[in-house]
Amino acid sequence: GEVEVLHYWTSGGEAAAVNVLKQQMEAAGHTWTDFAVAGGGGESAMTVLKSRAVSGNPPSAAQIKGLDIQEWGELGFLSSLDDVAAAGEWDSLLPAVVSDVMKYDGHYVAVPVNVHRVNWLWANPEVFRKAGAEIPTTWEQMIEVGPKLKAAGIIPLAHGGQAWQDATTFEAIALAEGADFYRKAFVEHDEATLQGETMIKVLSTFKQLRELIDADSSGRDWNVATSMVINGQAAMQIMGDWAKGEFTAAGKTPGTDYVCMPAPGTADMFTFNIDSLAMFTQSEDNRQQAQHELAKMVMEPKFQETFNLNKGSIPARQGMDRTPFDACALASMDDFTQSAEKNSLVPSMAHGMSTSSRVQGAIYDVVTNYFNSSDITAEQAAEKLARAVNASL
Amino acid sequence: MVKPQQTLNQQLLRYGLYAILALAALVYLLPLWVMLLTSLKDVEEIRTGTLLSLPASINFDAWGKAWSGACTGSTCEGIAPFFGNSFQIVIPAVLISTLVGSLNGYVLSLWKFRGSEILFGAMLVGCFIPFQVILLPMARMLATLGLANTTTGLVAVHVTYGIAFTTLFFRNFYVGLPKELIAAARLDGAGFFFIFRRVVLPLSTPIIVVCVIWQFTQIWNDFLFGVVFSGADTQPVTVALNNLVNTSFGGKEYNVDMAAALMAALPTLLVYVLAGKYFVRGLTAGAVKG
Amino acid sequence: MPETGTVRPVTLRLQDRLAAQLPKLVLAPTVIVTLVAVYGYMIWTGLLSLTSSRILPVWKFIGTEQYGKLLENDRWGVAVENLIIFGGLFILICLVLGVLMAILLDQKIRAEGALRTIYLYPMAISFIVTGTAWKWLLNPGLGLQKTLRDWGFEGFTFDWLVNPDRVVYCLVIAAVWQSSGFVMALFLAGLRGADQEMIKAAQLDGASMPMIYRRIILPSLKPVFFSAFVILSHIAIKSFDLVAALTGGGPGYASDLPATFMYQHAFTRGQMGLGAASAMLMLGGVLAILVPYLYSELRSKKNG
Amino acid sequence: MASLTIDNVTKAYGQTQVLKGINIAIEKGEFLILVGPSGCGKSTLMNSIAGLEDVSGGRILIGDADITEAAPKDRDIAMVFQSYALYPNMSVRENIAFGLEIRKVPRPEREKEVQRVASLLQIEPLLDRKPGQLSGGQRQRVAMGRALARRPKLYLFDEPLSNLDAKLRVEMRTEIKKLHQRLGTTIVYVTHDQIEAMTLADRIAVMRGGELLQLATPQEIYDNPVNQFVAGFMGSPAMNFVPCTLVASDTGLGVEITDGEGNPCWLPVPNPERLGAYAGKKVVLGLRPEMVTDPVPHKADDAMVRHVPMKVLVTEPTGADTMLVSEVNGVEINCRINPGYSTPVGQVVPLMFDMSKVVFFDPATEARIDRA
Amino acid sequence: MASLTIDNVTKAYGQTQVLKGINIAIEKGEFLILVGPSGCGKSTLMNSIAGLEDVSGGRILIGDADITEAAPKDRDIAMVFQSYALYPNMSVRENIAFGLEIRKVPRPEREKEVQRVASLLQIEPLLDRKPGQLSGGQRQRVAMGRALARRPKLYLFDEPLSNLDAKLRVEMRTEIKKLHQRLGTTIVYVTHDQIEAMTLADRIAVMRGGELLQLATPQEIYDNPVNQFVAGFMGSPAMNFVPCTLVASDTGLGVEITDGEGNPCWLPVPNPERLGAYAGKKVVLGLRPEMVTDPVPHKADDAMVRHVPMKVLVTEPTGADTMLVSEVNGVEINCRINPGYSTPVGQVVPLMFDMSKVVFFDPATEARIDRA
Ligand SMILES: Nc1ncnc2c1ncn2[C@@H]1O[C@H](COP(=O)(O)OP(=O)(O)OP(=O)(O)O)[C@@H](O)[C@H]1O
Ligand SMILES: Nc1ncnc2c1ncn2[C@@H]1O[C@H](COP(=O)(O)OP(=O)(O)OP(=O)(O)O)[C@@H](O)[C@H]1O
Ligand SMILES: [Mg+2]
Ligand SMILES: [Mg+2]
Repeated sequence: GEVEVLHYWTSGGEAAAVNVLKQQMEAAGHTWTDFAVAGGGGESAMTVLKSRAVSGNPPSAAQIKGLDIQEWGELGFLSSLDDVAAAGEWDSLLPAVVSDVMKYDGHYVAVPVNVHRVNWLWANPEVFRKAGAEIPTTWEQMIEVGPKLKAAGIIPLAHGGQAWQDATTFEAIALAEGADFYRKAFVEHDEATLQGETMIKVLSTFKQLRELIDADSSGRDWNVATSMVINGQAAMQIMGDWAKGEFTAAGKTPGTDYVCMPAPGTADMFTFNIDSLAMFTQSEDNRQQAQHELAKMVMEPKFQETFNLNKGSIPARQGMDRTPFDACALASMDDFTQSAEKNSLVPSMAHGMSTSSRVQGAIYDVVTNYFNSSDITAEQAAEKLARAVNASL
Repeated sequence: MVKPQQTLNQQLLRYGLYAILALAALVYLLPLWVMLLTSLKDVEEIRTGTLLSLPASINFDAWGKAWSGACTGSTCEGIAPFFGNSFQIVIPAVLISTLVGSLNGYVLSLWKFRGSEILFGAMLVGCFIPFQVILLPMARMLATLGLANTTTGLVAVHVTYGIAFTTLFFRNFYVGLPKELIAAARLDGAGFFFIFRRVVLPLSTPIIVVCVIWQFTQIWNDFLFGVVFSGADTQPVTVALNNLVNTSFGGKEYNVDMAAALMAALPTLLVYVLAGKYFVRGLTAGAVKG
Repeated sequence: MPETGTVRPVTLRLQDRLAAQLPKLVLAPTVIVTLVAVYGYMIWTGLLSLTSSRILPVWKFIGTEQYGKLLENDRWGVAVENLIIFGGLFILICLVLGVLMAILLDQKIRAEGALRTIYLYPMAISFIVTGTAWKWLLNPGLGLQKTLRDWGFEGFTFDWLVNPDRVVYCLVIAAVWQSSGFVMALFLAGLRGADQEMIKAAQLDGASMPMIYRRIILPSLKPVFFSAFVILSHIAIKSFDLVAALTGGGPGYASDLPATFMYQHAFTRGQMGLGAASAMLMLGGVLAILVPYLYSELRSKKNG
Repeated sequence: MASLTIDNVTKAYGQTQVLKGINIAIEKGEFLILVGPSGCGKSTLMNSIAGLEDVSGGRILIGDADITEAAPKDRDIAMVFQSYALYPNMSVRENIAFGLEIRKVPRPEREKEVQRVASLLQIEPLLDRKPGQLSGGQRQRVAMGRALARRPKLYLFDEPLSNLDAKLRVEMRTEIKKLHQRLGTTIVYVTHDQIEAMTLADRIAVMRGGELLQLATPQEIYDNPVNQFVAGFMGSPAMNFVPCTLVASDTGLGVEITDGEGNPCWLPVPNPERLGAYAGKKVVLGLRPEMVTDPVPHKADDAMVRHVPMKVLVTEPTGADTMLVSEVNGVEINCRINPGYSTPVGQVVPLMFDMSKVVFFDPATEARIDRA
Repeated sequence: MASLTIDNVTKAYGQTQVLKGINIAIEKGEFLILVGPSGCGKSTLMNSIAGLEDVSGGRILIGDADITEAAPKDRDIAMVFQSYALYPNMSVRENIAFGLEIRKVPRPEREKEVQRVASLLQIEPLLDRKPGQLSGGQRQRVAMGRALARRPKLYLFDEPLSNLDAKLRVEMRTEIKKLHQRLGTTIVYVTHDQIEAMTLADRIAVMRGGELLQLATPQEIYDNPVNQFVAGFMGSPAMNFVPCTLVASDTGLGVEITDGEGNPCWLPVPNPERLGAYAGKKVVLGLRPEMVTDPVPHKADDAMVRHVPMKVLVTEPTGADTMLVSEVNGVEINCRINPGYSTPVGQVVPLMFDMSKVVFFDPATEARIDRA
């Protein structure tokens, strides 16, 4: 049968990985119809998906993440993969945090493709050497090291002034206050936590980071910020593991040319961001068959490996061969398992894992506005945050 | 504009005029220049160099890649395969919307009837409807009509939302035509369509040009409708371009982006150049006295 | 010519009656399509705005709650304010520039074709990409400011793109750059239709060329102004690509416009009800301004 | 050809009443000339007949068929527009052939017809020009050509010769007359040219301010106008209007004027029996310029002729005649003098008043008072 | 006011030579009337004077200043366009005031001037209308108004009265004459109206096919045309041209014609001494209609007058006169007859030939052969 896959994996590496899947499917006698729509974390792809759904013609599979899977499930569009999951023993292959996201109402409706770690700090050690400074491991250190780097003519923190990048940084600071605090604020949306003292502290730390960022950051793409680190213009960047692709593309090796470390204060914690394919109910039998075949193949080690090697992330499937992966990825894998044990594995708010896109958007608005305007205090921002989250629940 | 003058003053004025026009042209060209330069550099040079610096060596790799190598999904065939789709959409859509618009404009200016003015006003509201709000109902409508994910469906959508504009252009051009022309033709025995074809259309050259420029550009460059209403195999070139440019992971290849954008714009530019010839003067000269 | 003989009272045959209705018939398809695809969908959106729809339309009506939320939303306020500034400046500047360039190009310019294409070309290139070019140009650390400083103008500062209070003017700059060429073309077509005899009469009346344009030709191009105004309003209202590509709405959400607000809420953030409400408010606001203008414009045509 | 009935037609533009109930019945094959001051509604009436303007009230019939609501193209009418209304994008040839083409006349015939019309209008060398490249008179001839190429039931000509030179105008006038005689088509024709009106018309309709004042043969209108307006309107130079008093003398009813030497002078009245009621009252005497001329001996004995010494105020030679301006009862009057008659300005010369065709009007209502 | 010199001006549209070297010197304050057949280049000449068309060759001077290259606005000329060229988006008032506004005339003065001109042209009630809402004649008057509101060095009028009714035309003509007398502005004026030409002009320029044929006073042109074209062009109805042979008889040189009864008839010639060379040759006799009339007794003894029996072919009453068509030497001739004279069609009646002002042309070259 035919599978039509709506996704936004369009970069060269991603495309190559998707191609593996495509070839496998075709080898299995199915046809693969590729529907790729790039843009802004899948904004356009989601628009397409919605119109396709409304017109009663959804694709077989679509790249949907996090809580949105629940929303689609609630609307009754997704089909159960329990058969495939049972056959493939997904429950044992996937950590509970991951499989929870893939299930709606207890049934598997989506397959995970990878796990990104968001709370990474990327640094250029050469620059630190020159400035005579140490790579910070807490936010306090980070703020202290700023003037030193600046004095050496280096931008301490490379940042792109876009809402999601602001939020990525913000959630890293929040995470440093502990996984519980993080969960209470961003998963449970506890009002008291959202406007409490700790949140105010997080917000002020966040605001202090502005001093470390150059004036021109507004609107800058994340990869431009990364290249500032690569070419020594800037010292550090807080960004998910996809930033590694930029370093690799520039021919840099981890450990020597750049270092990947957990974001300050989050050493044994892990904010995850899982990409997944949700499966839409198909009317034709052979299409459904193909769909199940697809779900099965996504979980196969071969795809998981290729895809994640290309993307810089780690496989969602546990117990894979570690040899092809680089140091950063290996560190990520270790932290993933450890943090899961320590209960410090948390879903990324900035990447739509912890909450619905409504709440996420509300948080974005407050955070980015606070970060960019000079006339809001941390207290006001905390209050706004609580109000906005409440309003959008 | 009526006669070229020879005096010194006039000469100076003319040089001034050319200077202003040239300056304006430079300002308009600046972004193009940046794009062109970028498309000729390699990724490394873009990362390290400055914006306006000339490329170390001219290098058309990016153009080649954009044309036939860049990935826009699981396939890496550049934007070339998508041009066909775009043409399939844009040509009929432009023709139909221009034709319908000119007929509508003709009715609304030269064959007014009671309430036609109100109809026109009501039609114009269509110009202000945000396209985002019609995506879902339109998707449903197309599915009902069996046009979902087809080029025909896209043509229909573009025509639907282009008509308000084309009607506006033509109507506002035709209100300037002398009414006597229509009167004379009606007495000569010509019917509605005959007058349109033989008397009115030949006087419409400049506005047809404007209308075609507008519609061609709008439809060719449309992304929203193109992405939402097309199928996997009917995507227009803007969707491909978007997939190239808006890739959020992995190294960004600005040179390829720029080259692709420039290539995608070529058909539109060609239309501008070709259509420009028909900005003719004095179509109604000698028609009436008064 | 033979006498037509039998005298028949001219009762209208079916065919004649059809012919008499022809103008209406020609208009009919457009009217139907407009009714469905504009008004029908508008009503649909209106209804949607009264529901609690999230990622997809769900017909659970909750009254005007979404409107209440919208009016409380700071970001919406910023977006509306931006639209007013952006729309006003953009339309005004485009009209002025378009008219000026059209007039200058109409002076029997040698390179008219080339210049015309240069002024028009920005329309041809998708803003998805030109947005990037403009982003670089306007970025103080990369573009004009840096270049000029490198050239020795140390004091030169042009940092509107990163200044929340100024960023909306950057939108204006890029939008004007993109659209003024088309306005120019629209006016050029109008100028080419101007009655030459009338211009001669004005020359004899002693009017200088600027005067003739101001008092004689441009007033006779009122319908063209009308077209241009509608087009520009349309572009201003739907300036979505522009914001997305140039500023992404930032810094913060300082350069948000209703179109981006609506799209984001309806399609990205799963708040379709709120998005629909914002669309309705936006449409209402636009019509409140435009309807009186349309009315006066169309009325004045009647006795023209 | 067909008869045309205009039945109580009214037309208003907003508040402006332009036609106020026009009634004209035109016979089959009749040549009707419409005259009237500028702005009186002639073109509007023509447009209404052609169906280019909706009438506000009344009916229009061609033959017996009510065409008030018919589309212009179904009325089978050809019209020359006052404003020409040429198709600017078509050559002269195409302009002329357009109406034929619509009627599906085969190309060779069309071409022949175009040639015929073009040679008649003397525009053969211009056939391939566009209207914008023609002179005013040439454009007007093309406008004529467009109508003449067709054979409609009814021709409407709205000042079709106004921009032609006198010579051409005479030739064209003759051609139109010939056309009318040959085809017998009904024609309605607007002109301001007195000679055209007098020589072409079967009947003349005089309009003023949207009303029809008089509809009669040219001679009737000239000799027997219904009121002072019609009298003054037809004839060039216009009729002189002299205020005077009707006095009864021993020889019968007459009017008294003051001559160029200040002496009173009595002039006879042609139809005293009709004026009885006005004896002793103030009236307006209508006197055409040709009724006051240089004395000719052979009329000296006519009972209706008087020689009166008159003062020469101005003389204006116009070629065939000389116009002489003199004064009677305080108003200037135009007299038509043979150029050979010596009339030095400022002198008093004897002029001959031929009273046989004078007319009289009521000074207040301006109505004719001596009409049969 | 200023003199105007047109010095060997030529103008071509592509291959078409429209003006072929025109030379006219117009005195300060002169009233020049330009006449000529349709398409002869009158409007083109006007446009060239105004600077609206580039001339292909030659010079134009106002006073002593060469203005060939000057911009129209610097020439200080007001013009009435044949095609009106009103500003469609301005009201009548604004149309008229525009030229004044540009000259920075203060508003109250402007308003006064508009009122003055409007009342002169009888368009006061129309001041707030747009040109599109006017009748043809009303538009033409607005076009006039636009020129008359100004006080330029030179007025150019291109058939300014062609669409007005006779009465209004006479009034307007008088107003123009008064204006000219009062202001003394130089005026160039195109008209096809013979009366207008004869009564307004200081001098008349007759053009044909882009060439100037004769430039002289009206009387001179009428009485003493340089060639057959000019003779035939001026005068309405046109001069009759009768081919005949100059014969010498005992009483002197004369021409022989065949009368209505078929008998030969000898008519005298006014200036035999100038025609000596043509004795016995074929010539064309130019005979204006008013030279052939009903016999009047007081001229019976004139040496230059002959009574000839003529056959009446057609009669056309035109009001003041009746035109009678008869035949001489195989050509139809128009005669101007007193309406009272009985001329039944088909009969032979005696008509009076007044030969004192006849003119002669060479049949081949059409040139005058008896000019002083
Ligand atoms: N653009 C043009 N191209 C070619 N020939 C032209 C053009 N304009 C005018 N002509 C010709 O030039 C000649 C003179 O035109 P002009 O308008 O001066 O005539 P006119 O004497 O004013 O005639 P009328 O009395 O009919 O107005 C005409 O024969 C006309 O056909
Ligand atoms: N659109 C209009 N709105 C108002 N009044 C109008 C309109 N069109 C014409 N009129 C008026 O109607 C009257 C009749 O116009 P029409 O054109 O019939 O006059 P006309 O007799 O043809 O005059 P002319 O001899 O000047 O051509 C005029 O007084 C004119 O001002
Ligand atoms: Mg008229
Ligand atoms: Mg002319």
